[in-house]
Amino acid sequence: MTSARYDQLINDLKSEYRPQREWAEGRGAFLIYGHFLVGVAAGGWLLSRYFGSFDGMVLSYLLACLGGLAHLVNLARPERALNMMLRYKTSWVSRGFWGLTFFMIGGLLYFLSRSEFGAPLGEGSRISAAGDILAIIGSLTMMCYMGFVYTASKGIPFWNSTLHPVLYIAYAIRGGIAVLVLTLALRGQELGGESGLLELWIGVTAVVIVLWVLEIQGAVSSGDETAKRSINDLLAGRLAVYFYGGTLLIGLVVPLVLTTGTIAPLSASILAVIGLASIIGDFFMKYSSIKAGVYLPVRLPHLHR
Amino acid sequence: MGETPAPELEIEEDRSAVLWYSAERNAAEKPAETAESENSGTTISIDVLLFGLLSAVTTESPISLSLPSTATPLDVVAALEDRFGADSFAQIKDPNIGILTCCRLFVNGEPFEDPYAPISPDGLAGTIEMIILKGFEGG
Amino acid sequence: MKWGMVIDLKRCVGCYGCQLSCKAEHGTPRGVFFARVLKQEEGQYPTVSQTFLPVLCNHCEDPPCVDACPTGASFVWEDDGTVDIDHDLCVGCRTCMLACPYSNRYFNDNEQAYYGDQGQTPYEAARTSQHQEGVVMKCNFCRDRRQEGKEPACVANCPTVARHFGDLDDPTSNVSRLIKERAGFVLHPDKGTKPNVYYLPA
Amino acid sequence: MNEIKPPRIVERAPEGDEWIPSTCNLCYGTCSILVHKVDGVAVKIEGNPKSTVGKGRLCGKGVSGLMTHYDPNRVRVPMRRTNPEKGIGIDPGWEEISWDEALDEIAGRLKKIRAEDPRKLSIQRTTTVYTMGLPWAAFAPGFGTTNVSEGGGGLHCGNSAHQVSGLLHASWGVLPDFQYCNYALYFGASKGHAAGHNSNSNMGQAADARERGMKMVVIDPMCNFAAAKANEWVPIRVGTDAALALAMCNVLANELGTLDIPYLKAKTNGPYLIGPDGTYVRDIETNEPLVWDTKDSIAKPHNVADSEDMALEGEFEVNGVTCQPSFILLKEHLKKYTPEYAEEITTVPAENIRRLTAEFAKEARIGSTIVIDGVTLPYRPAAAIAFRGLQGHRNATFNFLAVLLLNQLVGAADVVGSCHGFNSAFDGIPETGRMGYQPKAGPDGLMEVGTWMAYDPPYPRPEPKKPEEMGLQDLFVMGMTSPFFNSKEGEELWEKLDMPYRPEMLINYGANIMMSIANKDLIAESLKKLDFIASFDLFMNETSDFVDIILPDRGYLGCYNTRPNSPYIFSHPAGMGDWSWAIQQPVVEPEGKERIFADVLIDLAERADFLSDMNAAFNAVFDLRGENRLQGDKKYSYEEICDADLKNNFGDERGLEFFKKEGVISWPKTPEEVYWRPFTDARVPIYWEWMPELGKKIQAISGPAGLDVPMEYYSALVDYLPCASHECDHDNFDFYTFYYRDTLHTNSFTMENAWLDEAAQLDPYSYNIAMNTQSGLKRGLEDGDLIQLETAKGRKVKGRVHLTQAIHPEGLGIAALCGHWAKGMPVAEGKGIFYNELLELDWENVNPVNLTLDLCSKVKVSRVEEN
Repeated sequence: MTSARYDQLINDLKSEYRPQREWAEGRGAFLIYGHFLVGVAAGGWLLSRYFGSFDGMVLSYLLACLGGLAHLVNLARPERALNMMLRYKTSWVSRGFWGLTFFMIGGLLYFLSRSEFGAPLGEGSRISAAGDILAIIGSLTMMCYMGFVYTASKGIPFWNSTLHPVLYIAYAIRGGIAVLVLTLALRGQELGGESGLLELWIGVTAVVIVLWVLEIQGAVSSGDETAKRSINDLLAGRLAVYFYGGTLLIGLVVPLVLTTGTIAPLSASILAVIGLASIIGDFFMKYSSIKAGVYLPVRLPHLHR
Repeated sequence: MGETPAPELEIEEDRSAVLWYSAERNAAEKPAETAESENSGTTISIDVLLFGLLSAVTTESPISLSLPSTATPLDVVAALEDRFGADSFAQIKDPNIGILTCCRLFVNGEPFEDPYAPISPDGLAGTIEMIILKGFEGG
Repeated sequence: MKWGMVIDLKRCVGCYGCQLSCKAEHGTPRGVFFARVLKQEEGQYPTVSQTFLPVLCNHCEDPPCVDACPTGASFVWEDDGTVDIDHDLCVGCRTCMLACPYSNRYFNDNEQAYYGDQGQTPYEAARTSQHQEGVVMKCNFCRDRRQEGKEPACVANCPTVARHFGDLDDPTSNVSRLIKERAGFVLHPDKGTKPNVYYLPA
Repeated sequence: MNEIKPPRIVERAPEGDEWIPSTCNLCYGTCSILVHKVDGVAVKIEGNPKSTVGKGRLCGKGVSGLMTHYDPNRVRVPMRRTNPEKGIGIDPGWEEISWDEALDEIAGRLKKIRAEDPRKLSIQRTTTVYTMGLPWAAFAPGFGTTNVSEGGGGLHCGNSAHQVSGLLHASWGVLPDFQYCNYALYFGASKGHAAGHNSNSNMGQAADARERGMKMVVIDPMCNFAAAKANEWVPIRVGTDAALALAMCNVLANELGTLDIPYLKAKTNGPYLIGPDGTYVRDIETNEPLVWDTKDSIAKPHNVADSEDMALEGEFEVNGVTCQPSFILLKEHLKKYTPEYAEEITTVPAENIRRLTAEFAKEARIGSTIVIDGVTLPYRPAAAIAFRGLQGHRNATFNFLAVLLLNQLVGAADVVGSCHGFNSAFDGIPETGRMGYQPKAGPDGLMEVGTWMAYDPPYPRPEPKKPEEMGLQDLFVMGMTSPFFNSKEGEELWEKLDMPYRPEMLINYGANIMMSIANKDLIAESLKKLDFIASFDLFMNETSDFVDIILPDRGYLGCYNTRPNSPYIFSHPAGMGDWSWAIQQPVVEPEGKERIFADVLIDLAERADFLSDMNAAFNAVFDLRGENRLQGDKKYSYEEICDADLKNNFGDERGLEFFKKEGVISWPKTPEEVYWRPFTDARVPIYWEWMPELGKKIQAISGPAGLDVPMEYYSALVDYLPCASHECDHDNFDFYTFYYRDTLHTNSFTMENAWLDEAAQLDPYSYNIAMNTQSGLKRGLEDGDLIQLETAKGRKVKGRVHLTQAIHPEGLGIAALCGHWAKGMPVAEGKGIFYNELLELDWENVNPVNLTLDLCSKVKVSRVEEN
């Protein structure tokens, strides 16, 4: 008679450290997919635009559409989604919504204006330029807003470190590179030396690793038991599988090894694998750190550890 | 009186003692009224109605008795036992209390508590109702 | 005008009167608690103490939940400083639940009947059914009761008179006086939300 | 969103919006309530501010009543069982029948039994709706049976607490006088912190006292409820409180010597002279107990000599025997209870015992007085109280007496700030003076109660005789609710004492007998022997498996009760303040075919031809006078009887209609009512002289029938006697279990209330077994593990362990009475632990004096592997 989720809530409320399930389970999982896809899309669009890979931009735009859809599924009342535009002055989620909106419109205008099938607007027209700018503003917003959403969640100490926004930006860039590498691979092109993409990827990955280590070290040393509990869940608890398997193995070890070219020459298929693995790694990085969120227990001040 | 109390518990002056003794003294002043009924010798007719478990003794209702005017509830029970059998009322009799308090007695609709007091000092005829109200404790 | 509450932990005996009179007042569905009672243990046997800690929305002065809300569904009433939700605006994104350091916001997506598939009781048909589903819910210091001139349900019902409700802006009010006299404190002061529910030491 | 079935369409006349005054009955605290009814549906229950019972506020249970009232699992129609085979979990095969069919069958059986012997009918009632069940007090005597009992309530709840409170404080229980008390010693009681009599009103008074600075010292195996709020928690080994209390009495009497001599002389039987055989030395003419008059140095009857001159010590020659005042015997007797001895038994360190006693003695301020509303009264702002937790052991009577003795030694009895009986004296209803009562001196000058819950007060005691009651209370004359209804020994004794009848039929009113007494198999056996069981119930519970006809009850929101808080010694706030008189009235229409049970009883009396007897019983129970008396065999509705009762007490203009609107009327108490002891010339027994003789008389009858009375329980001087659990020393049987009343639940039926169940699931203790953290870790247990408890007799229960520092290392604390297995209560099923499964119901586990059941057991703990 009692729904399983209700029983789970009761057990959570009884336990000292209550895992956040709002953005993790049920429709909440789509929030994670949404943040992942939108993050990769933002990085993908910017890097594809920078490296002039039209395919990358298309792929990024598709990913952004999927991300938007995922966000809608996460909403319990999606029919009111437009309300989310209202509080951009204070709400990072609202700013993210605007970011996605700009990007979708900008991207659309951009594609319409220069698509091969000869739309009347033609390249270089004001519409295309407007689209391009809007898309860039949108993807920059999407890239930057996401970390702040977590920092603003005062109920989850693990997310409140100031490094979170930078980390999310780094994710986005890494995702972007991976999208580029993936699109090149899909085109069957060899990676020319000049692109330096792989080196860039390794660099960004290094940044991500450093940020991660800093964040974990920061949380552990902060003495905040709740943040430590999240890390415990992440590294030794319920999310260890996703962290070690998804983030480290697939997201780091596999692509890094492949980039050295020792296993196999950097053929298109290897590039595809690197790109894909990196993206999957990013997904599990976000998935495990979001699910590792634990609510700050409500305690008497002198009992708060 | 036993060991002297510990120093700091010295009772300067026991103001409550007089209060503990007061009730006893007030009771001593009031003469115990033992009203003597003047018109002994006349008899009164009493109708007894038995209810509940007691009604098992007889189907006759009311049971009319004529007793001396000084008759007490115990006399009524004795008269009933003469009529219906020696221990037909054993369940409500008790050497300490006379009649068990769970056997409620009503004389002309008024509850009658004292098993040893005359039922109708003014010698009027009366109806007595008797019923056993059993224990309802708990909680 | 800024409504606030003072809860005397010396008086509270953990009878759950607040949690349940609130539920009876608003017909909150399963798993939604505008008010709750926590029990906190401290010390090692045999020097042990246990505190009954009733909690509810603190109606913070700088509410992170209102800032985080993308739609403006979470807002602060200008007239009395209480934090409320406009359920017609809420999209159910649940950001506010993660923003609240006191986790006093609950998502209404459980079954709307306490007896599950046996259906709603007449009481729930009258009260619980008034709530929208797929939205976040929270305590609003019993705005409807206050408009009828009554105290919030949990305050009016507390058998040990441990809960006091008043205007924190008025230094002469009962709540302001108690906070000064009995060194009232708040939970998680470090979170900087300026909560308006104070506790008096046990 | 899964599809929600619409509620059953019950035509409700749109009656708008009104608040109806009535009384809560989710426990027997009977707080006054206001029920908000909108368009025929009750939508809120709040306290009634006009009444002193609750003062407009309710505990968690009170405000949750609607979820019990509207629970879809409520029994809504009369039903008859079709499957003759009865057993735990065996489906009775219920079929709906009409009220007429049900009543005809029941009345037919009643008629047959009444013709043979009406005592073949026994009646079992729940204590939860105690005062609401008043019509049973007329039905049973009208029918003619004396076999009436509370389902487990009395047996577990307070047999000894009530008896000893009656003897020493003329009331049903004791409390600190919260308004003035400065130092309260709680032994195994929560008073003002969890559940029980007046729990809601007490919570407010206790909180006021705490804030005023009253120091609370709580002696309890667990630091929950009262101990959580205490200034000092004194953890103690389960069931050993008497040893601690007697050690404290010893320190008071023999080490500190801080005694209220005038009190002991005037208000106790301390001065009575005791001969070599341990009995009173009596005056030859008047047969009154003699005392030694120190002024005239001669023995005199107690009612002749002045208390001031009475000796409390010394040895005298009277009537040719050497004798001593009983107080000195007690004082010497206490010497063996040294704090060091008590530390051994209770694990409470000796220096704590001495410190606590010195604090208690100092705070008692012996000798001081105070003026309340212009009346000068003794002032003893220290109280030692106890209740269910303390007396739930085989040594129940002495456990309770030992604690109350502490008050007697310092004169802290029913005066300002002291240990109080609840409302032991009452001047009566203004204008009519009705219902008033006053404790007074009885035989030998010992105190009789002013009023009592039933009609056999604790003093004077009837003589033990060959029993004719199933519970054998006419043999065990200090017993109340009795185990012999359901225990094997009971049957054997009926046989050997050739009881003139055997129980054949049971009518039950709401009691869940299967869960409220002892292990379920034993109770099932006793129920299966009965030919026929009819039961008024809210839900089909564990007992329903054995019932033949179930009748739906309206419940407390659909019933009349003209005396919810009466008698005042049971469920009315104590201490200064107001008297309140509230009523209970139907608030909403029934959801099905439920009827007011009182009217059903009147129907049954009519169909079984004892209506005139029942009317006479109503007249007696309600003490109706003049034209309010019910006439002959006229059939009245219970509404009419309620009107008569109210007019009888309050006058013709204040009948039922007046109270239906007004709800409650209040008037102030007087200091003489609240602090009645100095004004009452009566003594209380601190030396129980009658006990050895009483024990022998009972043994004379029960011994030959195979039941020996252990004489150490019938001694004149109070002693610590261990429970069976203290003597069980098999290895790895190393935990004592005890149960307590949860603030969220009442007995065994509120676990079905969905709101209360939800709150209880969130509570760390309610549905768990509390175990000391270190004790648990030592056994490799973790918080939340599923464990099994097993007694030496092989009784087993399972439950989740909650490791906590807030409990004695040898204690296992369980909230009772959970652990349902009945399908008719789906919300309650499987929640919490069925504690009573651990209990035996036999002579070794019953207090031989008051028949209280020993509730602690020694168990072996093991983890249950879960895949």
